[in-house]
Amino acid sequence: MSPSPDTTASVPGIENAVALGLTRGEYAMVVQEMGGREPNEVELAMFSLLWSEHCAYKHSKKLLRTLPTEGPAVVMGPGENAGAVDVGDGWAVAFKVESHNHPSAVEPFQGAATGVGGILRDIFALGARPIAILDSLRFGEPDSERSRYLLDRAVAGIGHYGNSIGVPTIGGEVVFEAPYETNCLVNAMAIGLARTEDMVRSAAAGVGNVLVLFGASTGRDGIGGASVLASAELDAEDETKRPSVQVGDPFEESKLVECSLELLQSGLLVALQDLGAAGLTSAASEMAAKGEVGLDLDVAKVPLREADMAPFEIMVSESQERMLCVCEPDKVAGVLALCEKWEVNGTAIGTVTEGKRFRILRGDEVVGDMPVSGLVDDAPLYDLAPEKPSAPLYPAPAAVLGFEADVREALIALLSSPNLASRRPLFEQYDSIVQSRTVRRPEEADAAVLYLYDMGEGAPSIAASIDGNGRRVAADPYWGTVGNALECAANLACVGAQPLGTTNNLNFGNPEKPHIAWQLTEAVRGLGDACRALEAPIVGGNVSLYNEGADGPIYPTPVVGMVGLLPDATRAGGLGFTRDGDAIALVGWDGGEAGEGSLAASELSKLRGEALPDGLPEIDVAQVVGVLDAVRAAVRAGELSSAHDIAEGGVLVAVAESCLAGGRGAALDLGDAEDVWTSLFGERSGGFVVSGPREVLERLGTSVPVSILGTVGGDRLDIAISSLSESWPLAELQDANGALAPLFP
Amino acid sequence: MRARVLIRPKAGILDPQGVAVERALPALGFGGVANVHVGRLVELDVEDEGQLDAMCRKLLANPLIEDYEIQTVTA
Amino acid sequence: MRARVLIRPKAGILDPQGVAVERALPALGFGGVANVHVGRLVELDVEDEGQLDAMCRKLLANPLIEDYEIQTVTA
Amino acid sequence: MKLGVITWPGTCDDVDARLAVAKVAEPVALWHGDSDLHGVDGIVVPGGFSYGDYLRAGAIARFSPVMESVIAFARAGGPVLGICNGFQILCEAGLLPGALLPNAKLRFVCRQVDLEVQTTATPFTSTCEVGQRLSIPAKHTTGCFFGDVPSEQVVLRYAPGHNFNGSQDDIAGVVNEQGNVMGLMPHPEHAVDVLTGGSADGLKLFEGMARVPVA
Ligand SMILES: Nc1ncnc2c1ncn2[C@@H]1O[C@H](COP(=O)(O)OP(=O)(O)O)[C@@H](O)[C@H]1O
Ligand SMILES: [Mg+2]
Repeated sequence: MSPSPDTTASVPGIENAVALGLTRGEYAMVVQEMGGREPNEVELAMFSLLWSEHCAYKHSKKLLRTLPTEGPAVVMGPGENAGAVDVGDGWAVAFKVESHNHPSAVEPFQGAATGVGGILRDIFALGARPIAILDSLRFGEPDSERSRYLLDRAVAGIGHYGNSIGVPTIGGEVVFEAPYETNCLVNAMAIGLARTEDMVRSAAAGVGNVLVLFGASTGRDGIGGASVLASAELDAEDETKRPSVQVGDPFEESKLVECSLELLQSGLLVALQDLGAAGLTSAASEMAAKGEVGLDLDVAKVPLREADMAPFEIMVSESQERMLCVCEPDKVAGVLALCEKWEVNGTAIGTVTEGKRFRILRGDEVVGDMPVSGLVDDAPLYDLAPEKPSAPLYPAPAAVLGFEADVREALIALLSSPNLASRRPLFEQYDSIVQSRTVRRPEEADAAVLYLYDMGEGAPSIAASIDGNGRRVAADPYWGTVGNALECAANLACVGAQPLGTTNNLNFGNPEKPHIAWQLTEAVRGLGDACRALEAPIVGGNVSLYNEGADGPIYPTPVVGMVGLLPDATRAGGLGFTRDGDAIALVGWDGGEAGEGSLAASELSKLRGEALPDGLPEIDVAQVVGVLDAVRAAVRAGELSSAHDIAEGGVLVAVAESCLAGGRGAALDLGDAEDVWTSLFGERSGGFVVSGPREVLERLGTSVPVSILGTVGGDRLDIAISSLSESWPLAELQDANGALAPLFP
Repeated sequence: MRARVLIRPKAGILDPQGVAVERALPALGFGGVANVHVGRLVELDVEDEGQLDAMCRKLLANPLIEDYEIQTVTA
Repeated sequence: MRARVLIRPKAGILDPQGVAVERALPALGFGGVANVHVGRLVELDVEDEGQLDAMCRKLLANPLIEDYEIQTVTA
Repeated sequence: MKLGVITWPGTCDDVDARLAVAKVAEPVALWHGDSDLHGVDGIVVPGGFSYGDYLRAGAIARFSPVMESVIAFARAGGPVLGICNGFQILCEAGLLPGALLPNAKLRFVCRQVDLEVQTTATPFTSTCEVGQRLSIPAKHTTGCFFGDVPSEQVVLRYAPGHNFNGSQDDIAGVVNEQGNVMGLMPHPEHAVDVLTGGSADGLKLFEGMARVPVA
């Protein structure tokens, strides 16, 4: 065997490196990593991918280091395939959110489907069984045909993958705003359950151990950036050799889940890792870097879907549904036998070596030889140059509701607006109940609830929510992001859950632009502060940058996902009114020290076509945390009939949603208001609409602000405020709220 | 005029259905089968044959992942 | 030998996919379209052409709801 | 009383079916590649996406080794319950009349539906009353029932307004002529516990199945 790559072979050179996304400075650093030798095609392809923003977090890593990542419940923090938190009795819950924005913009069905497939692999790579999916979607306004198409196909793709693989999609969010028109966001979060002692890390270990690739065969899927090399090699006509859209195969992945978990339970593996972005390149080098070992990997052994693939194509292919594991040599036969049982292809493709070098072989020939640490740890990190923009970045939304409209029209307009209308036509396309853990389905409560029956008698439940209002972050990156985290925790409080940990996906524009850098910096500061206050450490997440279209950047969209624990599923809260005669109360706001809603960047102001304000009112985070504690305690005690946090649309929309979810009317008297519109439709963190026996609500008022608004009952929503009174039949509200149905004919 | 559109996964694109069928056939005693691909078939009456290609690109096929072939059928 | 199997919904059987396409086309500006049916296309290399009919009856088509047509493709 | 639940690659409601069975009998996991039925007294063919639903839902699974034993077991009068994908498999295998076509709107729908019991002359519905309504979730893309079925063999129909998939004559579940093999699209195993199922009505079918005297 030749000891090192043929150094006389032609090298792609710096211009190709630039075309692959490296800067000239970075190329010089790569040459240095290579000991002064210019990288060949395989090496350059691998460096350019591992040193990309996506893999190396060049513009975000320094910021991410400021986030709180530790806490008593944390089992695995950022850095592993997913984070994990302790849920008691030796069990852990793993979870993570990830984006698939660009692939979804190109081919929404496959893009969204493979996004789900990818995040699920992160979960079972830890040895956790995937038990839930949530999705967070952003599109342009649905009056655009393109947006409707993207929505329809992305939802179908998520459903296709999640439904087929038997993991319930239990919640999510979808938001329509013009700045996402040319750059949609498709984020997916997955949750898994494992016995803590069965969980596995991804560090390769044990010189002489064997690297086994299992799952789908490798094709030219998603070769993406590296296609520059492909096209340099291929004649222009050779269409068939072009990189192609990644196609997901949930059936293959369902076999992979079972096969992976059985391999781990049988004690056959030393390490396990999924193949995601940058395929084998990233999976193998990360395993090597974490284990501080080297690897020899033979591309000739990789099962191919197309026979004539070049070594670099094999190394960077993003074919889906593949896993990589390390096992001891005498366990290889056992590993392959289990693969066969699950009708999954397994192949030994390499070995763990001593030298901390990653060598790529093709049979006897060495086609690449790189230092592992150079690939994985030495990518440059950049400082941001944040600068608050002096002029508004985003145009005002188109007005759809005139200022002359009255309260009656405004409530109907809000309930039927794309951002507030019922998501039922969407989430009914997802299986939300498979695996028999779902205690709260979509629209039954603010957070989904899963009963962990696996843990035996007296098992606890977990709750999950995902939230990321981008418009408010655009108005104020710090307080907007704080609001997103608080909303997530508020959703958990409504079902009686205490956050255990947080995951997040930072969707932003180009960080090299000072005002985007400012949005990102402020958002991360807000996320950190909020999660510290909530004692909900960040155990994982993802960053998606450069989300810009021809007409500018997206709204800065930090999507926050939280998982919390509730001891007794039978007391999980719900958002619908359940008993006629119950009192209805507003909890958390008092119009005074504890603040009240504001119309700044609210849904109402959006419908009215108002420009975004420069900044949002400050939030007393400690006060909000106190309110969450009180609401959670009341739900856990089984004292409340319903609990719903006040989010987009304010108090009146929250009450209307509780009416619709419970099929019961309400009569409210809000007394004299300084400003009727602000009182009814203002938004701010830390407000709740709850119902229950009057004494209970009054007792709650001894610890947090509570004002009784009215009574549950009848089949109308009646309100009196200042000199105004209005009344809506529930059927009219229901009709208005059904406005999304035509989007899914 | 009756037209037929054959829609198949583009070469190089993963075709999980084809793989599943290829695996199933030998188990049923049908040997010697290879290169199985599963696609879609659309048949329709059209007045203006010239529109077929545009129909395929716009609706019937997904050009990113599928190839199509238009045939006219003599009744 | 390369073979092609065209599988279509039996006459009289509900074909919601065909209906959906027939509805969608005029909305995209394609008029004069009728009688749209959507079926499946299976293409495969077979050594023994004589097995094709049995394959169709056993696996590729469901005779209760689908008709099939076998074509051999000259390469 | 032992009730077997079959698993294929791609099956996903098998765990749920075993949990449901455990409430009335001893659940036994059966593997598609193993023709041994391990002495079970009844068989549940569960839902999911066996072989990814590729080609046609149920088309590939019905040829697996276990199915030969299931067919023999059914012919001998043993109780067999096919749920969703299991229903599709039993139709493909010729154990039940009819076929399942794509939903009228071609979309996957997951929804709690009301079913009306048509007959109690089957083991499965022996615990019900004629006309009784059962609240059970349904979730599928290919659940529009089509076929020639004598009305005595129709066991469950969707209640008015609940037939979202376009099934002929609102048929949600059928039995074979002998009455020992039943298939239905909705998922009774997801309605055996009020906490997670929204209702426990589905349990009735499993209770009925477990009460059958061993053939
Ligand atoms: N994209 C989605 N996928 C799944 N469920 C969704 C999606 N969007 C919304 N839902 C569900 O619909 C319900 C209402 O959503 P939303 O109005 O966004 O809730 P909230 O205001 O509490 O964040 C929730 O149960 C949510 O989980
Ligand atoms: Mg909420």
